[in-house]
Amino acid sequence: MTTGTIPSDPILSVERLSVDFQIAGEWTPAVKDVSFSVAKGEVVALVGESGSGKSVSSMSVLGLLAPNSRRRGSIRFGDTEMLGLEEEALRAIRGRRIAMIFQEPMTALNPVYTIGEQIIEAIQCHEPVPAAEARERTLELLTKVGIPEPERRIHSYPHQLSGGQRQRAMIAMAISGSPEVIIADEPTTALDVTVQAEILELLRRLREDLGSAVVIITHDMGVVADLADRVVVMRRGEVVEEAPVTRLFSAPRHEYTRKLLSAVPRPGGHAEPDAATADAGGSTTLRVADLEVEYPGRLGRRGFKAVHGVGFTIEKGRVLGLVGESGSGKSTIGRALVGLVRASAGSIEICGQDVTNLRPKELRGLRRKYSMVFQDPGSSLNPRLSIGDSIAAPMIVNRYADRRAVHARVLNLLDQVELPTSWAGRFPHELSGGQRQRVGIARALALDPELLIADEPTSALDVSVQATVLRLFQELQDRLGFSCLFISHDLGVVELLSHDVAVLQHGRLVESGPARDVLRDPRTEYTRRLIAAAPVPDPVEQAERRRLWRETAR
Amino acid sequence: MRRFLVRRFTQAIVQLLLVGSIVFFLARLIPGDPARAALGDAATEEQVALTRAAMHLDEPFLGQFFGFWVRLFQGDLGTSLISGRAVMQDLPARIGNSLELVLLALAVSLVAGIALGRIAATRADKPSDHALVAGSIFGISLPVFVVGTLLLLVFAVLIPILPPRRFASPLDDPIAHLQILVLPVVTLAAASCAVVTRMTRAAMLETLNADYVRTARAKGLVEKRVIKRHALRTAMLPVVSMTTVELTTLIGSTVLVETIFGWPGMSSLLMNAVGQRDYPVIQAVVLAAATIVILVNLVGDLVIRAIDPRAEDN
Amino acid sequence: MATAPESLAPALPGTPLVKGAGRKSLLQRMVSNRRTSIAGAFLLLVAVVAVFAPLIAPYDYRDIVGKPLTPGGPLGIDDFGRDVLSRLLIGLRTSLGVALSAVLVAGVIGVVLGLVAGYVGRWVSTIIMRGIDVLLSFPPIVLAIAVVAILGPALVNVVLVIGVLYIPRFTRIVYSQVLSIRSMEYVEASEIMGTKPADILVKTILPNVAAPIIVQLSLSVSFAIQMEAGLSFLGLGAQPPLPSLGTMVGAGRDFLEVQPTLLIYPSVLIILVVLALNVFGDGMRDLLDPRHRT
Amino acid sequence: ACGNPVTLPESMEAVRPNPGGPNRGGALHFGLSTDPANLDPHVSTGSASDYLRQLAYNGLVQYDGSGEIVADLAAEFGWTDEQTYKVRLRPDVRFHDGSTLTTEDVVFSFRRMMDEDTAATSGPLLDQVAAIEAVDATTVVFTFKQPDVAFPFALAAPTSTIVSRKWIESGANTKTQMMGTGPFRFVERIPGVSTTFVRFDDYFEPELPYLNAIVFQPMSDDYARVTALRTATVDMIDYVPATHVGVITGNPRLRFASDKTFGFGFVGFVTSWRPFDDVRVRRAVAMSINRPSVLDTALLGNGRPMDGALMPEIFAPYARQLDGSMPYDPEQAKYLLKQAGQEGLTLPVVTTSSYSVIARPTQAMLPGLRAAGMNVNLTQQEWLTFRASVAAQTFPVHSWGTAPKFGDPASLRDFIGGTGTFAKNLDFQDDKIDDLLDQGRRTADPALRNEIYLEAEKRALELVPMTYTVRREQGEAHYHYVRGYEHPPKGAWTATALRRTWMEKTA
Ligand SMILES: Nc1ncnc2c1ncn2[C@@H]1O[C@H](COP(=O)(O)OP(=O)(O)OP(=O)(O)O)[C@@H](O)[C@H]1O
Ligand SMILES: Nc1ncnc2c1ncn2[C@@H]1O[C@H](COP(=O)(O)OP(=O)(O)OP(=O)(O)O)[C@@H](O)[C@H]1O
Ligand SMILES: [Mg+2]
Ligand SMILES: [Mg+2]
Repeated sequence: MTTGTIPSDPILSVERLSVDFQIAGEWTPAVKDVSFSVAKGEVVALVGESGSGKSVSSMSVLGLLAPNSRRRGSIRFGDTEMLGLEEEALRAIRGRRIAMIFQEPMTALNPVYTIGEQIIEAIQCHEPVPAAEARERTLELLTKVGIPEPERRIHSYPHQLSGGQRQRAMIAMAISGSPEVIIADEPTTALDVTVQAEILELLRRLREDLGSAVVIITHDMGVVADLADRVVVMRRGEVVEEAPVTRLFSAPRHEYTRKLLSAVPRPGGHAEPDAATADAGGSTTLRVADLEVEYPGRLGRRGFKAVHGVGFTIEKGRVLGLVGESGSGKSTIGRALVGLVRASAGSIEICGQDVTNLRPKELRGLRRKYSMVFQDPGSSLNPRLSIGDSIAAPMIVNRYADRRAVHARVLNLLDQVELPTSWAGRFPHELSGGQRQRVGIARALALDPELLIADEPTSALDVSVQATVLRLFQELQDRLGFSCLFISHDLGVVELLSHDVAVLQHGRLVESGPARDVLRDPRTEYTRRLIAAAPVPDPVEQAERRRLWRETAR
Repeated sequence: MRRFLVRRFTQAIVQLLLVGSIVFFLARLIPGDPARAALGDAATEEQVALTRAAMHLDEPFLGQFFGFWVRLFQGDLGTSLISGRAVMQDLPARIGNSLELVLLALAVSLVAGIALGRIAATRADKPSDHALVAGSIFGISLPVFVVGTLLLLVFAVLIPILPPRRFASPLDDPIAHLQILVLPVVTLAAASCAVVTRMTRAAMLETLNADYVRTARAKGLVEKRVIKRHALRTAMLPVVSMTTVELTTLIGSTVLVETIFGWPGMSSLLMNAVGQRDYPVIQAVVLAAATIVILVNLVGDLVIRAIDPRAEDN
Repeated sequence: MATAPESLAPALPGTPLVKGAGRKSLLQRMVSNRRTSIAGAFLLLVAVVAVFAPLIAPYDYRDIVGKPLTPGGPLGIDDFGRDVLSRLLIGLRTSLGVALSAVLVAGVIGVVLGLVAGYVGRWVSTIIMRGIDVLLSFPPIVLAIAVVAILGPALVNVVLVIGVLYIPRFTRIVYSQVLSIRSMEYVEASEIMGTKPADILVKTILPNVAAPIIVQLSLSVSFAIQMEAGLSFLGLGAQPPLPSLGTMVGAGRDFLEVQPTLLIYPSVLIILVVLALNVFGDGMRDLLDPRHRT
Repeated sequence: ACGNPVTLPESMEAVRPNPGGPNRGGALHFGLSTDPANLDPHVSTGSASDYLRQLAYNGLVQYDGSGEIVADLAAEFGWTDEQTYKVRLRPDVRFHDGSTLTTEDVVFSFRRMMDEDTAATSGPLLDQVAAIEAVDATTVVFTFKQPDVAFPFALAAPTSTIVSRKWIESGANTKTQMMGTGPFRFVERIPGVSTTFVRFDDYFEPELPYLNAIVFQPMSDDYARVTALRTATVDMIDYVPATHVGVITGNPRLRFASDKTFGFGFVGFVTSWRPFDDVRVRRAVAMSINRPSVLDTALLGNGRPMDGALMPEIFAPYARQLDGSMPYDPEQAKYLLKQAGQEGLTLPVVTTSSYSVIARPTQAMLPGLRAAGMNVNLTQQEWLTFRASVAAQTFPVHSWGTAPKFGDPASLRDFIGGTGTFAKNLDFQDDKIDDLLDQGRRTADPALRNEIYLEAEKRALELVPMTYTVRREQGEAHYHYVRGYEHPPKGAWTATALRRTWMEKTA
């Protein structure tokens, strides 16, 4: 690799690419004068906030944009100019020489064909391989990408695979033609940390084995640190900075890059939440004992037990972080606490009162003691209510005060979550994701709850937005001193906010204790793996973690 | 799968029981007297009253009701009050004739509709798409009886290329049979073809935008194959489930078509029976029609399960 | 088949009827879509004509104004010597009135059933949805014929019959929409607050299923017009001398060769209105579908 | 053939020319307006069923082509005195099963008709018969309670057929099977599809029948029936709708066989229902019907207005004298209503949508009624519902159409006699009319009868229990190659003409 930002012998180079979309008859630019290139065996990461044009630039390469688009500039692949290439020639390159891995493996694979059929199709469309041989090759590919029992999985439909397996199948399909360039568009965003680590590992190995050039698109700086050689930072359709990965992390030049980097919560990268605010001798806000939750099965079929005998307590003013891989039952516990699902055994005590089997009427008085912040700010606000009305709703339902007082309180809450009070009349779709989540928090705080349950409140948000929301959340918690059950799979976030941590695996509590102890010095293998799997935005440290993770993965 | 079948069959049977009971009471609620129908215009009221009694229509309602079910379970659909013929003597052939029309019309509209829908979807917003969309909306807007009447006038009376000949059974004279089939089938198919076209177009526009179609293109597949294997195949799922609904509509429309073309299907049997308050026949025909609808829905569900692997698991 | 989609109207839940701020209003977007706005304008015109038909019509629709089956007057004279234009206007009014009221009946009952089935769930939904299945397993025209035969051929009964027959369309759409909206987080948020189920149903869920209901309403009206025409054609609809488009087509058939316009005018009117409703319904579907929003 | 139409062998369709006489062979396809549901020899379900019955069965007498009563199974027949009617049978008449017709069968047939349980159509016409006896192997004698001039008409009625006693007593299903002495054998009826007859080789008139087969196809939709004829799907249809008479008569290949004397429309009042118990109101309604206009619009002029007698002049010589007794006069009608205190009266009228010959005239009289300031609330019901409504008197006014049972003024009894089927629906009974009708039935002298019935009709026109509207032209249409068919004249309703039909088509 040379010291310059332009590799000596680029295999794919995008030069002054501009893409416009025709919307309601007008051409709106999405990508402006973007240039980057990638050399053989090199990994280039495209990073930037959502909507910055990462996907559009990468899909332009293979001409996969929607028909309402136009491209200008130049995309050179070896000696071939890709722009304006005719259909036949383009097809010969697609899949065979440049392959793509898409973000959402569930929707990117055709649900009505088995993954075997889809991979075989990819193989056969470039060379006339007999069916038996294509099948052999497919099995090899599946083995290569690490899908267990390839003989069986070759007959599986996408929906019968886990997210990680689907993504592997997608990758198997992409590498079936031993492409010279692999473009991976957010290949791990939808996956959980442990799976993400495996996929990244796989990509790295492929680069080594095939010598392909890789363009990876992501907004996760940890992923960048883990995998990339060179980084291209995009913002609002333009490239703002391009640098080798180490330089970028050590000495970011552009202000936006710096902002991007500082926004990432890093485990161990900050002081522990002020334990003093947590009143140690205070009362217990939440006590959960031997909680079991079973989802009923359909018509006679056996139900599914998602939570097995979990118990924990949250003292007044403290934050308990609940972590665990996807499907471990985190949300289920949260939902059981607020009564959205019924506990099948065990007890839940909020502020000293057992709420496990209360009827709605009896719950009434207790409602104001707890509230919830949801994961997806988009769907947790009624699109037909102004945000002011949304915030006011719990107060009105619980007859908190008269109209005027409610209105005043709404303005006050907006102010607290740092939204202009004049926005009370706006509707959710007129707000950005981060702003919507603030509204969600304001609504949850409306009745001054003693206990707040936050189910991955920031995981749907962009890194930079996530940071501001988390900061706000932390400030509010400090100031108002509510107790909180904070559910997340992002250990960085958990460490940032929580006093205590509980680790969940398959519906069972495997470890819990003060955050520092659990995260710095995990006692169980599972926790250790969980921690090692989360990439950190520092190439050097990440290399170390990768090593660690490889060890535990054995 | 077994469990699914068992559940669907029980559901179907319960549905039939309900339909049967409803028909039983509905038929008897229609004012007018089968005895009058049996005796004709000139009979005196006294004669009618006597015949009523002879038809056991004066017996208690509930007794008749249970008798109906008991006989039905013994496989006896009853005997026409008016003509004295066993219902089973006529029903199968008549249903056969109706089904022939309906199924042919369905086949025609599926084949043509899917082809047209595919063309429209792949040329979205081009003139040929606009023409097809306009055409299909036009097809949906045309009342069946207007289409039938005009077709009959034009092709049978004015330019007699396809005269509505005497009904010939397909076994005796297949060619003549096909000839008389054309007009009623076209009439029936016109509207549902338009529906299928629209459906296919809408579903395909959706699948054409799906990520997996982009994946297929990224693989380097020929566009034709992308469309056929990836966009069209998945677009068939909603089309199939709509087909079952469309079939119900078709069965309804045959009433009009059979009237217009004098097709010896079950509608004329039913219309006659309704006109004569011939309760056993009404009950049998409606039950048969409902059975068909229920079976079709069942088959539709099975087909969907067969072509949509996802359906298996929920 | 429990939930065959009647049409591809998957207008996503949570579709706001956009107001202000940066986006065009529904009306503005409607106007900017030429096809939809033409259809809408035509429907508006039709509605106005239908409402004021008795005032616009040159003659009383029952009066003998000339020699039967002659081309006198603006659109000719029918077999009973009455003015065809006047009858067309009144016929339009009848057909639209029947179709609209029928769809309204179906809409109200169907939506309520769908809401209840979707929200309450359990055996209530089983009963309601199986009942809907039973209703669907009768061939529609057959059921209509039987019911009109029982109740007698009056317009009110036609309204009732079509209304009942169209309930499933609404129930099914609303049911599946409610199922998907019920699991939305904002509904859960309301539940956690302690909002009463009825309030959630009416204030939170109902407005969010409005879009597919509106689309279905406009499409159903077009089907109801055809249904009314079919029933009238079979002599079960409007009672003479009151015309409906369907009875006019039925009557015109007998004079197809003597004076084809007797059949053509009402047929064309049916086609135009149904066409406009379909175009309009399609357009509304696109406009209300958030994925088509710009 | 389980439900599908019978297909006749090719050979049956072939027509053989027969020099010096009607052609032999061929199959006639006949489009029938109703599907005859009940094949019982003694129960008529309308003219359609009469066509069928007359092919398979014979009566003792029949109408000939000019409407005169002539022999059928009888060799000789007639009154021997005022209260005795004697019939001598033809020899060597065979049933389709090969057995020979006996006087036993005749006696059995009439007893069956007179048995209430049979609900025979001719039953009420035989109410004066005291006894029927077989006096020897060939002679049957009817004795009467009192003289009955109408009896020969009862004998000639299409439902007064002779059946085999043995066949019926063997438990045959008379509703679904036919077995008589007629020129055609019944093969099969498939409801709604077809009813097939083939030639009976042992028919007692050796010449007859000319055709090999007759296939009836029910086509209840008027338009479909006419179209079937025009496209030669069928050779012949019955009940040509008034709205299509033009199309048929304009076609040089078709012949329209019809009369304007028989079928008619009327408006009946429930005479006990206020305000229709007031004769002025009834009269006002009757005078507001613009009959010429009704004829022109509803029937396109195919018929005749009825502003006088119910009976047509063709068999009621007095009829002409009553013409013009019920003129269209809305002003007078208004005046009458005013007198009765019923200005702006709302008239609930029921009619049937099932038959255009009834529905259309009803529609056509509405403008006239409106001109007289009346408001009509019209309800159209399906046929049987309508019949039930009329019988139950659910509406005070009904608009109907029918025909006299036979071609003699004695058939007035049905309409205005106290026990008449139609009069019962009107709650109408008038001693004077009943008296006149009884006299008429007993009186043999034509001049005297003329007086009596004129008197009765006059009184009916005064009391207006019902008011007649128009006589319709009713008839059959067929291709010219169908020969020998005549529409029954003088109200001699019969379908025996089909027995003598042949085809000139050779193809
Ligand atoms: N088919 C299209 N029609 C119109 N605009 C589009 C289309 N596809 C993308 N855009 C616009 O182009 C811009 C860049 O989108 P792009 O998908 O490249 O963002 P991204 O950087 O990949 O974001 P994310 O991280 O959310 O995937 C966005 O403003 C988007 O709205
Ligand atoms: N309604 C339900 N019915 C049946 N099973 C369910 C239901 N909801 C969740 N589950 C199952 O319960 C288990 C725990 O789910 P839960 O949503 O609590 O996981 P999670 O830890 O929140 O995961 P994630 O991080 O992906 O949100 C999973 O296996 C899931 O499949
Ligand atoms: Mg993207
Ligand atoms: Mg979760």
